[in-house]
Amino acid sequence: MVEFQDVSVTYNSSGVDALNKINLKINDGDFAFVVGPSGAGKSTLIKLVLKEIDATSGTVLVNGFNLKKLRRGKVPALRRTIGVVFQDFRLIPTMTVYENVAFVLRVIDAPAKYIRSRVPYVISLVGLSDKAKCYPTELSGGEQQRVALARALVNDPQLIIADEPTGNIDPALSYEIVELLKSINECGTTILMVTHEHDLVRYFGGRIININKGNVDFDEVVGGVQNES
Amino acid sequence: MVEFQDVSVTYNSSGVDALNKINLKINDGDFAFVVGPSGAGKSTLIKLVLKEIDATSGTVLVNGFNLKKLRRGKVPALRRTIGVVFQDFRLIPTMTVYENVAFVLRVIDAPAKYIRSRVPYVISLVGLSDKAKCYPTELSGGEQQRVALARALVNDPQLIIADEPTGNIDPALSYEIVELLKSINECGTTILMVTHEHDLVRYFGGRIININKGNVDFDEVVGGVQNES
Amino acid sequence: MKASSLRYLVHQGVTGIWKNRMMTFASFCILLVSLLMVGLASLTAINLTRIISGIEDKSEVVVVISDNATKENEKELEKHLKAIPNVHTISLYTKEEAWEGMLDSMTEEERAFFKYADENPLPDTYRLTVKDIEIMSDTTAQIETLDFVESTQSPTSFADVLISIRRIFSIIAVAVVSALVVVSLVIISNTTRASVFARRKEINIMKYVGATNAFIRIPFFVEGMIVGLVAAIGALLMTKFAYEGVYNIFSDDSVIWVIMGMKKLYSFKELLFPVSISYLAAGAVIGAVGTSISTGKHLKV
Amino acid sequence: MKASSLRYLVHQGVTGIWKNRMMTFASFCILLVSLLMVGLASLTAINLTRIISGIEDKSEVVVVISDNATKENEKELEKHLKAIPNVHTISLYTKEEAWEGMLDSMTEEERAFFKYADENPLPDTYRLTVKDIEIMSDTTAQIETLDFVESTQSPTSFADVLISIRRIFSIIAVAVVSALVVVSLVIISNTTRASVFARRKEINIMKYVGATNAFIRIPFFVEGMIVGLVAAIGALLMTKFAYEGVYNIFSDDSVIWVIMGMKKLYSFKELLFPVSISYLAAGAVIGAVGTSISTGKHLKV
Ligand SMILES: Nc1ncnc2c1ncn2[C@@H]1O[C@H](COP(=O)(O)OP(=O)(O)OP(=O)(O)O)[C@@H](O)[C@H]1O
Ligand SMILES: Nc1ncnc2c1ncn2[C@@H]1O[C@H](COP(=O)(O)OP(=O)(O)OP(=O)(O)O)[C@@H](O)[C@H]1O
Ligand SMILES: [Mg+2]
Ligand SMILES: [Mg+2]
Repeated sequence: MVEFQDVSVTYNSSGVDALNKINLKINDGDFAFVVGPSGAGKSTLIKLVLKEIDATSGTVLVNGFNLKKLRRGKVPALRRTIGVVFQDFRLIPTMTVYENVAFVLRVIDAPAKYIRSRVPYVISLVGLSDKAKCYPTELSGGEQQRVALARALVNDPQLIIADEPTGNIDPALSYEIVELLKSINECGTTILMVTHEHDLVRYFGGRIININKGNVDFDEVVGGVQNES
Repeated sequence: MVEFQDVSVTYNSSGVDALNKINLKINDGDFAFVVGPSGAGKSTLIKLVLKEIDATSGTVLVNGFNLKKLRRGKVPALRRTIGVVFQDFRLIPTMTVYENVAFVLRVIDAPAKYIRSRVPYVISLVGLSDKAKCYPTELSGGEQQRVALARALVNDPQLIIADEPTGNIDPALSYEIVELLKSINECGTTILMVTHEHDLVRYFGGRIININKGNVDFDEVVGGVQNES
Repeated sequence: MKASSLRYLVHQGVTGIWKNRMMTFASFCILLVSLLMVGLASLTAINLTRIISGIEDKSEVVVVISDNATKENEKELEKHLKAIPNVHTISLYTKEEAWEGMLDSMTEEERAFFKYADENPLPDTYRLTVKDIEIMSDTTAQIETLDFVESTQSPTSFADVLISIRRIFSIIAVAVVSALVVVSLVIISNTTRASVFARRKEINIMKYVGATNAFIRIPFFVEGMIVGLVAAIGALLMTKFAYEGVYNIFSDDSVIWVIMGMKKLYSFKELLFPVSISYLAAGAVIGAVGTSISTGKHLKV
Repeated sequence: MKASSLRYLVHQGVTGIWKNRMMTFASFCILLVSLLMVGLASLTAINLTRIISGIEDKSEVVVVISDNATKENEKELEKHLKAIPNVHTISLYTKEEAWEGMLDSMTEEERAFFKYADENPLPDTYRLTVKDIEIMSDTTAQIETLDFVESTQSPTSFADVLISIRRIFSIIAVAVVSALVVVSLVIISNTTRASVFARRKEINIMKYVGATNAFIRIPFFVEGMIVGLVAAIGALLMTKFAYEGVYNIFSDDSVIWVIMGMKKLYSFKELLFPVSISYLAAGAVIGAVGTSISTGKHLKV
């Protein structure tokens, strides 16, 4: 569960008000699309959830943690409940695809045996089995994005946040990726996906949150084309 | 003018055949969309044009340079005729937006006076006048992408190559960006744009090159929705 | 933490050495040079102390005994001299011995004269060595108050020289060693900070997927420790080489040693154990702590 | 290249110092330490050479003149001695002077005897200093073949000692200085390589927009040169401080100098000009070349 109560964010360095008194509640098991123009504050919203930045004012609750009161030492515990696909991928260039995915499990001290079976499975889910031994620089943009997605999925988190997970992927694959996220959502994982691709949103429907200039403009459940047919 | 004659590329490290005997000719003044699934070889095509990599076999001609025979010392001369938007932006993190754009002109030894007038103009074209003093890390994904575009435009190159220039930008802005590229094209600049957004391609029409598994599948001029209305 | 995880982290540290070979090599060089220089400076200081204490042992106070002293008076005097705390050794040098010694030290021409001397004009003397050369003048003053002491001759000027030399050497040695220690720390912390800086993205990403600080630090720690140990071994070998080179030079030119009246240098074998232990400990600690401390800054994400 | 572009590149270099302050500081430290150590070692070597040549000047060969030589014979002999290439200075020491000197150097008791000597048994002598102490034994052999030379006395054992000392000092000095030079180069090239490595993306991007290699190198070059110059100034100040400290210690204890028969050390003022020039040149060259050479690797894009 993610809840924003009157949350504002102002970046000191540029003086930009990225979010203005946002109120938003995403329940466990929701699937929400976050849309909005460039610079609206979508990535800022995600940074808040990860406690990468702190809210200038207001309260952020994530998976039972009150982020304002969360001590430094507890941040890893919070982050282990969340899987993230970053807009700029953030893969570790010195690790292979396999290692990039596996080390998330090593971080949570998973048994070696589990790692050996889980990682190849997740990599196959995103269709990269034959690239498992490549380094990120040897992959195309779309392939890197899928590695980032595999990394977000691998430790079966309560909440998956994806910032433009289909930004570098061709349409056919984009649909497959959202289908994948949908099926994960059906097993109870909350999913928050930032996207610019209105086609995708129109097709799948569901909860759509539109952010504009730091405000929530629109927040409703919309039927998708997919379900009509 | 860009011409590929029987060009193949095989990456040694992964053994992937990224391009197979491609033949392609893009004339001066063309506007071409390059589409195709993830990992098809689109970015590889661009790397060839920039002489970032060399073709395993075949001939690549760019703006009158035969890239196979081009000596190291002449590579800067080639690159100065090309403006590029990279899929991963490649902004210099230690420079402000203004400096990131301006240094392209400094590289070609442009007069200081010209730099002072040209750079703000180009930054205003991509709508970032109020962010000129920000550093790349202080920008949203879409804003970074627009800085990359401004950098590609600034020295008025013969050829602009854009790899997913709208990947992180909301639809409304995407249309504006392509309009901008179109108007630049009308002044005689050749433009090669890689994109996954079929909506854009459908709307604007023009020459569409579809690459699939290292081969050119489709290469035709298609009428756009824009022109019909 | 599971054994398998620990094994993984240690393995990461080991492979990190090769992955970051450039940085690692820089750290290695700096550690090696620092250890080597501080080590050689310390060894020099240790040997200088030994040489100086050797010279100290040889600087004697001559106590001239009155002509009218009997054997009993001399015995009495010896007891009193022994009671003085700063007196180390004491030996009687009779007028006959003194005469022989004097003849020995003369040139042929000079000796020719003394052949005709009918009486030995030299007095009996006690020759003392002192424990602390720096308070020698107090000691001689005390001795001169005793009965049957005609006069004392102490190598005051020579003692002054020795004291000055020791003072200069200790100032220089302390200055050199402490400068090197400070400099090494600055350089090492800078290099490791640079190494961590080059990997800050990696650290950053790890933090984002919920890695604890320990998880991130252990590989750096292992890496730093290994580099430190290897540098220590390298420094040890080079120290051995340099030390034995110098040692052999000094051993060959025995003339110097005789004239300077110095004890022999310590052989490297005598020093091997403490030197090895110090090098390895210093290398491992500086490497490990230096590397892992500098990760701290980037862990605050 | 336009003046404005050059100004821009120089400015980039200057601001680069602050932007990369961490790396810059590391380079600065290493350069400073290297210059300081090589500089101090060289100054020590220079002074040792002066001291040794001072001792050399004082080591005399005594040429004993036959009893039956007349004043004319002595003059003749002096001419022959002066003709020997290795002879530096020559002075006559008559038997009367020798007698005075001998009495002066004696203790009270010894002197008592000589009072009664009716004839001066000492011979006239020439005292020579030589140019090169190492071939002194050849020179004395040559002198002994001359007429009216009774015998020669040369301080052979003392000369041997001096020669040994000089040999040891020069070996140690050369070893220390060359080790430091090599080590500094390794460390500096590593640090600058690390600095360039941290900026490899930047360099890479510049290449993609058509920058020439010179364009990329100039800022690094300027940065390195400035850092080198600043390090040289720092090293110069520290050298002055350290040198004058040691200089004062030695000046105070004049006893040592008298006994060791050494010339005074060079004052820092005498050395200021060559030392400053060497420091600044070395700092600027090492800084600039070191930094710009290591950019080479990343320019191949
Ligand atoms: N670290 C930062 N420092 C200063 N300003 C920032 C920083 N990050 C973002 N901003 C500013 O805050 C605003 C919101 O940025 P944010 O990244 O949340 O946008 P976004 O909705 O993700 O946009 P996009 O779709 O382009 O990624 C932008 O105007 C941006 O310039
Ligand atoms: N440096 C490299 N070393 C090895 N293999 C590479 C390298 N770069 C790309 N490849 C491989 O070559 C193939 C083509 O890559 P390319 O980047 O050209 O794809 P793309 O069409 O740009 O895809 P996308 O739309 O996902 O960016 C991919 O399979 C990729 O894994
Ligand atoms: Mg964003
Ligand atoms: Mg691509």
